[in-house]
Amino acid sequence: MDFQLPHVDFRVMAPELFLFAWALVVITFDLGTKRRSGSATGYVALLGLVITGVILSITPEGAGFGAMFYNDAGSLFFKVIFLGAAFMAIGSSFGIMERKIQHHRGEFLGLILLSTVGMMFLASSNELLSLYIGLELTTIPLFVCAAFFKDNRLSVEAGIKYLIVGAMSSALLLYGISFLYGLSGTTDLLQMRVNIATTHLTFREIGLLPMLSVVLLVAGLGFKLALPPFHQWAPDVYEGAPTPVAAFLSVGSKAAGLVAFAKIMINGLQVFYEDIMAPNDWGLLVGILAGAAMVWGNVAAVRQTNIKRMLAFSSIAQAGYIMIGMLALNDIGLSSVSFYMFTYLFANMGAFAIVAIFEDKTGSTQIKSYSGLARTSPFYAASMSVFMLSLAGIPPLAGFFAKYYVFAAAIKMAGSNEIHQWLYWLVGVGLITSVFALYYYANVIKTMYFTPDESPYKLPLSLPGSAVVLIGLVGVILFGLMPGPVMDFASAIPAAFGLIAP
Amino acid sequence: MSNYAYLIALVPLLSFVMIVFFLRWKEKLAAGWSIASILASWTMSLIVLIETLGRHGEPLEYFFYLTTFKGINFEIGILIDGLTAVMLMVVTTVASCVHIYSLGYMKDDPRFSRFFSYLSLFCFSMLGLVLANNFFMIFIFWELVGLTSYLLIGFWFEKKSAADAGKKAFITTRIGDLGFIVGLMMVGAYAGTFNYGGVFEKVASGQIPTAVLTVMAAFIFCGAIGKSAQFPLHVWLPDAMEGPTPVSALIHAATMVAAGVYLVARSMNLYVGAPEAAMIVAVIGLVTSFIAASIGLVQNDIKRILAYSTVSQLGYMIMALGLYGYDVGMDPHAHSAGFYAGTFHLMTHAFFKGLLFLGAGSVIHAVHTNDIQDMGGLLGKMKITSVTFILASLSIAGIFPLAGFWSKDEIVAATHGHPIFNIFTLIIAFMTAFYMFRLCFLTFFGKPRDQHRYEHAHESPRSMSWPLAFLGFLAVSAGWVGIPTLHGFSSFVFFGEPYHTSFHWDVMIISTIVAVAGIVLAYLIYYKKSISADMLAEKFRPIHTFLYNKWYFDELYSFVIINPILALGRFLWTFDARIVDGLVNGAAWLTIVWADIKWWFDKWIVDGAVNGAGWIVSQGSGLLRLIQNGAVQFYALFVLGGLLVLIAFKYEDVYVSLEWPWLSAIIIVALGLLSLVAKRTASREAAAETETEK
Amino acid sequence: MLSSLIFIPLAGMLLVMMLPKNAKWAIRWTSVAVSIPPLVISFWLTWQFFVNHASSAAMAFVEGPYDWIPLLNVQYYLGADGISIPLLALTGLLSTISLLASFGIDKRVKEYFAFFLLLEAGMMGVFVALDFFLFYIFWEVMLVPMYFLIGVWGGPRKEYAAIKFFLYTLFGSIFMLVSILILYFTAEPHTLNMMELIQSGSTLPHTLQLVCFAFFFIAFAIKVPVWPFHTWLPDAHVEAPTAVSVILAGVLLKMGTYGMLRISWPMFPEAVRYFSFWIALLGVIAIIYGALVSMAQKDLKKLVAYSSVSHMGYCMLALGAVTSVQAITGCMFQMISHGLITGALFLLVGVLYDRAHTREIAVFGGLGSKLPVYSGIMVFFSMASLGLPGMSGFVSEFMIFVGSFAALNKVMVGIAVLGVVLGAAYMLRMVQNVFLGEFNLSKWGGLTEINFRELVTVVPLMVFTLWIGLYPKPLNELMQATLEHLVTLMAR
Amino acid sequence: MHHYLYLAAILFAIGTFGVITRRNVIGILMSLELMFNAVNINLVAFNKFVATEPLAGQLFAIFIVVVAAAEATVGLAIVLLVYRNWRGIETENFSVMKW
Repeated sequence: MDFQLPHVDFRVMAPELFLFAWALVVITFDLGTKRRSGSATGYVALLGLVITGVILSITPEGAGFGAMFYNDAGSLFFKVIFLGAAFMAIGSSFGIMERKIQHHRGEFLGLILLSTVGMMFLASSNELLSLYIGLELTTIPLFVCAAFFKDNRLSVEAGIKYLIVGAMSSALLLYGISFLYGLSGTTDLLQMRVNIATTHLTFREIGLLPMLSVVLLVAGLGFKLALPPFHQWAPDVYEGAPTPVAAFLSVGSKAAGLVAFAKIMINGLQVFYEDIMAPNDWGLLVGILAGAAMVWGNVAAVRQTNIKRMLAFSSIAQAGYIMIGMLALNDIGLSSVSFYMFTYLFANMGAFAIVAIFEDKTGSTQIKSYSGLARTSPFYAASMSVFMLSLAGIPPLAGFFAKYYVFAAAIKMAGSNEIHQWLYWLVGVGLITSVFALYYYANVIKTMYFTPDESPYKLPLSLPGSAVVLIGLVGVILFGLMPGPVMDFASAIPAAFGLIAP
Repeated sequence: MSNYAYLIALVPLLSFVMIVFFLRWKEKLAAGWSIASILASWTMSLIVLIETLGRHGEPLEYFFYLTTFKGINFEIGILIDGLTAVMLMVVTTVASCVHIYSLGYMKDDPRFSRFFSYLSLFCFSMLGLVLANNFFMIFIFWELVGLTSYLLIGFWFEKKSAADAGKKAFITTRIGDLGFIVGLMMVGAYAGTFNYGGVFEKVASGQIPTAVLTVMAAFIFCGAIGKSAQFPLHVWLPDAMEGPTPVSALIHAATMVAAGVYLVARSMNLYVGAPEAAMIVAVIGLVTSFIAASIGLVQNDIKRILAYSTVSQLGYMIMALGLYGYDVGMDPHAHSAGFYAGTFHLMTHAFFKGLLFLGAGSVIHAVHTNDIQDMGGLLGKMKITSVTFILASLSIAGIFPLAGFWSKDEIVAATHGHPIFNIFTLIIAFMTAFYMFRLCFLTFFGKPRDQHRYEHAHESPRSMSWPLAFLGFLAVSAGWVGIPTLHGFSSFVFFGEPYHTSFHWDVMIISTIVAVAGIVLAYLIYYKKSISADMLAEKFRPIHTFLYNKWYFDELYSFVIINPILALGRFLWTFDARIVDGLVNGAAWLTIVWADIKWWFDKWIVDGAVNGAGWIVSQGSGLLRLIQNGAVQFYALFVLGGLLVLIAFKYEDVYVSLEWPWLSAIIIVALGLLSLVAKRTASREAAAETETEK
Repeated sequence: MLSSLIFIPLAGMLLVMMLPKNAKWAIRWTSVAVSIPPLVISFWLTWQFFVNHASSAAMAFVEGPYDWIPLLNVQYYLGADGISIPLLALTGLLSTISLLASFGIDKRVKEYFAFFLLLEAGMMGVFVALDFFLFYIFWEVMLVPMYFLIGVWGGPRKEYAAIKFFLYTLFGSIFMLVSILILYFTAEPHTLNMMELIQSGSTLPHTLQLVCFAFFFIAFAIKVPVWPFHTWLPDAHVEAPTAVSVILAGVLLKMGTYGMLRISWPMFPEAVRYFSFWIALLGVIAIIYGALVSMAQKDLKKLVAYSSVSHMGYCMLALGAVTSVQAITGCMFQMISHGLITGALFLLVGVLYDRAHTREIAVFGGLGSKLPVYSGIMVFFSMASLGLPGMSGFVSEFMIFVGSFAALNKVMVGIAVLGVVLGAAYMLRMVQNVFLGEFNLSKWGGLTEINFRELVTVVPLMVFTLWIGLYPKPLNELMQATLEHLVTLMAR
Repeated sequence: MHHYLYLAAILFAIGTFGVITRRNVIGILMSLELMFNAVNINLVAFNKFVATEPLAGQLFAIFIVVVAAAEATVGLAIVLLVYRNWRGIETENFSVMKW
């Protein structure tokens, strides 16, 4: 057989390769200093992320390794999000590095960096095999990270749960992929789009297989995105895992899942998004999951007393909102999703950073221990309020624009064609549930502000934790007042997915 | 002067402002200023009157637009014709007397200057009402007199009854105003203007359908019902006697309550255009007059008797006006004395009723009680008061040649052609004479029934007695302008088309007989005591009680209207808090309940399954031992269940084309589900057993 | 010029935030000082508008449209016409007054005044925004400071009231958001420019008009609040601190009616005509219902709060009379006069509450003799509230009645007039129980008369109430051209 | 070809069943391996019968084996932690967190 490797262009892959190397450097650095590097390791890791960002900015677009690695506007945008998430996660993990894992700093940081590398590969992949590998490279280090507090039952429990559920979802996804491969005869997603489009009709006659593959893929990806009913791992893992890891999971991992979803479902199976009564349509399926996510997530979050679990359910709900945009396969759908993810990065990472700082100081993750925080730590309380309001979608914060953009995309889609009118209902569900959402977000604010007493805790301002909060704050406000540039940036993404002519 | 007639109203307003802002603490100056302004108004009114006479009653109108709302002009303007001129004179005259009288009456009151400021405000409002040239403006002043009336009735607001009375007066008259507003809305909607002339033109040219006009006129009359205390809104006026007596004299006898009569007279053209409405007016006037007079027969409070008398006399006037509207409306060439009689009686009544109230005030001032049963024999002690009071009583009873005689005769004459009205008018005249002299005899004649009070009684100071004397003069002479052959008053208010009248000898004689009969009966019962009042009361106990309790109107209203409304308010409040709000909170509550259900589900089903499995395993119980579970596996199971549902949902025709291997795969997965069910059962049993163990 | 109305308070907020926490005196006076330029500017603009622009219905003082978020066609576009100009002046006036009235706030002073200034910026923004998106943003921006102001400085049930207010309004706004999106995508070319949408709005298909109208109506109706969406109002009013109640009643409620006049009515003329009877009916229900419930209240503030429901009902009645310029003018008058009168009533209730620490009507009595000035002012505003001629409330109510009577079902309007009597009843009942009757010297002997600062807050409101009541012509002329144009738009 | 698919399906189902019902974490990991192998069979079969040209399917299968190995390694490491913390590797142990 004639087998030919595709052309390799390392320049296109430079950021990933660099970061991969840097991850090893960080581990070695920690080892080299006999684990006495202090917080220097952390700064080294941050530095690596910054450098990667710089390299990223000068990386050309184009194919790096055939279809397996293709750098375009979409992957670029998401890579920024991944780097940002890693940056903020590492920035807020200095506290635990100081106290809890002082002997494993290197591994911890290295694993996060490796996971980031995985995500970046994922974002560039246009082929099922490399996509799968990217996905696994993303998740496997996070299994470890989740269980990183070795003597903490909660953490270990989170790790094992994440592992089992994650592996199972991988299996489901793979099973779906295998059918997809069988149907189209290729693992190249762009090629697959062509193949499926040309032989479309015959698949209806085969019947079961496309349907099965669609359902399995949705289920597998639903795991990554924590869409009900595949969401149950999320609260447990968020609660048990170290807070920065939970933060990274909620943003980075979710963004990775989104990218995978977009790659497979939109790049590969765009033609399956059609008449909702067709057996191989995935639109309504995802729509129902999204609706369930918004309802379930928001309702369940109302009664949470643990802020991490609350944020977990909130992130389930947020995934639902994001999927609304995903379902709008038009010129703004994907860009709205990307923008949403971008704002979510700041708001959620900021919120988790505060949770991490608070946990470091007090050891508590209960919402009620935040009582009276506004008196003792006004900066953190104010920032937390801003994050909560942004998550709830109150203008003029970034979260509002994201929601607006997503809903706008869906309404545009719904208005464009009769068969997509059901999206109106989805938007309706999204809007109504966003009112419920305000209730529990406001509850945090209420706890911090409305009690007359002072909190017994005073959170110190410290680098880089406070800096992370500040970045989040600035991001949420700045991209609320000036969302234009980022939106412009994101508006190139649908073209990259072939949704509109570039 | 007529061109500056607005000054007549503005001078008192200035006085009000001055007193409120600058002269509050200088009582003497405040009172002086107030009196000076009303005297100035009086002088100007006099000049206006003379000028109007000089113009032979040519109406004079000028105005400016307050604002224009697309099609409707809202204007502030002055209209001076005979009616206005007369009313101006009446108001300023009585007001001047009352102002001066108050100097003495209110002497030691802690809010002396405030009282005068209110009086000035009232004069402004009342004069504005009279001067107005359109319905909008008259409504504004209409409400303002209501406000001042409220303030003055409740002047001694520490007294709960006074505060209550003020509130009652305001709200009751507002109910009438409600109709007035509806009437005004109709005027605005159908006539497109509020100007009297404009509206009447529209009416005259037939641009407004008669049915609409009838309703409109009836609604406008509602205003008069409220303000002039006509049935069924008459209940506030007797209560309003809680106010200081000068107030009662000025507002609740002479001027404000006459505003309703004035309004009907002013808008007479409407009623002429809508005779049915005019008939309503007449009937209500008669009914009111009768009811009030009958109640007046048995009351003991001197001011209340006068109040019912006022209501009765106002009913008289309104009836006369209504009859005029009806007669002329039915036959444009009919000769009816109604209009002339109503306005004439309005004038004379203002004088003698004002006098009666001031006299009553003087008496009360002297004996510190309102109850006529505690008085008696005051004639000797209070010369001027007694004489003027008796004069006024004679006047109201209609004894020749006093003022009341002339005007009342015209009213009786106006009922010509309406026998029922005629008879009832005479009955009322009889009752009037009777209760007035019952009052006089009990108060001024006979033996003092309360020696202590009697001894302390004394004639009032000159500031109080002089106005009495002056009004006494008017009570005697004011009617002379209306002596039929002089064509005085009729040509005065009509100018141009005077009502040609002559002496109705028959009417005069009959009414005089009736009046004298009433006086004689009162004399026999209360002076000679040849007929025992108690015996009479005993004999007609049910009627007496009925009348004494004022036909139970207050009780009826509070039972039928006030209490239900208050109850409705309370009910709606509860409704608001429980139901309307409850719905909203219910939605929120449901969310939380939903969250709770989910929690319950997780706790008892998921957790129960887990715990149950653990328990089963630890107990080593047989069959279920093989089937174990941990939470994480439950999650996986949940997923698979979801997956199956998705598949089923997606693919109904999958069932028919299902091949055996797929089937077996599904069966295997289904087995997993089955194990869940088994565990759930087990966990329940386990829970139950744990319960029993405990 | 209009931008400065928004940005001066915002800058002031930052300034206040930079002041040291304990410099209470400085914080208070700084915020008052900051609120004065917008006050002056808004009045100056009103004057300018009166002189130069009152004859035309076009937007004056237009700024923009400048692109803000080009991708979504969001623009920074401000302007004012006869509808917004008087409301701007009202906002400026009430903001300064409320800030002055907030001097009693003694805890967390800095945050309070910062939030207040943010609120002012939001309010100004709503009244000048001509871009839908901008409008929506300002609309929502106000919620946050309001939430804090009620929640932190409120009464005993503040948390409940605050979140209720927040959720309720947000619930309404999401409907507005959907409608905005639908309008955006149905307009060709896609635009969020209100002026263009008003021009093109009437061409929407019937069903879509009805749906969009209904959605907007829910959003605005909750703010007004129209019965039966009013239940947040008593809670919010009662729990909020005095100055916040003033702003709530004086300005926030007006946003609902303003939104209707600015957006729903001209944009969906067909739908408005279709629903006009029902809108007016809701108004009548609110008038009677609010008044009856007021009558049953035992708490002064609740009474005033429910009276707001009743008074805003008049606005809805007028808004139902779409074809009548008089009614719509009356609606504008009512908005302004209600802002003045109810604002003042809340201030006065606050004055009493500061001294007596209770608002229970039944425990007072005879205050008229102890506090003559205070009582006089309170009676003045009570009279204004019940629509006494010579004060602004009368003008507006009369206008509304006359206008809507010609345009609407006559029986319905006739029933609405009952509100006048009921209004008198509950107001007088309050006046009587609080100010008249026996004075309880042992209990209330320590009450002190209204002080100078409080007097300063109330007297301007008295002046305007009287001015509008006695000489409504200038205000009318200010709005006339705009409103006539509005009615022609609605007649399309 | 269908037979391969049927085999894979049953294998996958057995794996799923195992994941659901095994008490022992190691058992669960093994069941997961079964699932992965089912996928491998599928891929190879498709490679043989449908898309013969590039060897993508087979390559994929090899990669899956590798990744699964990595996953299992990490999994076993965590299982070790589980054992350390609970002195047992039964799944019912770790249900500390719920709701």
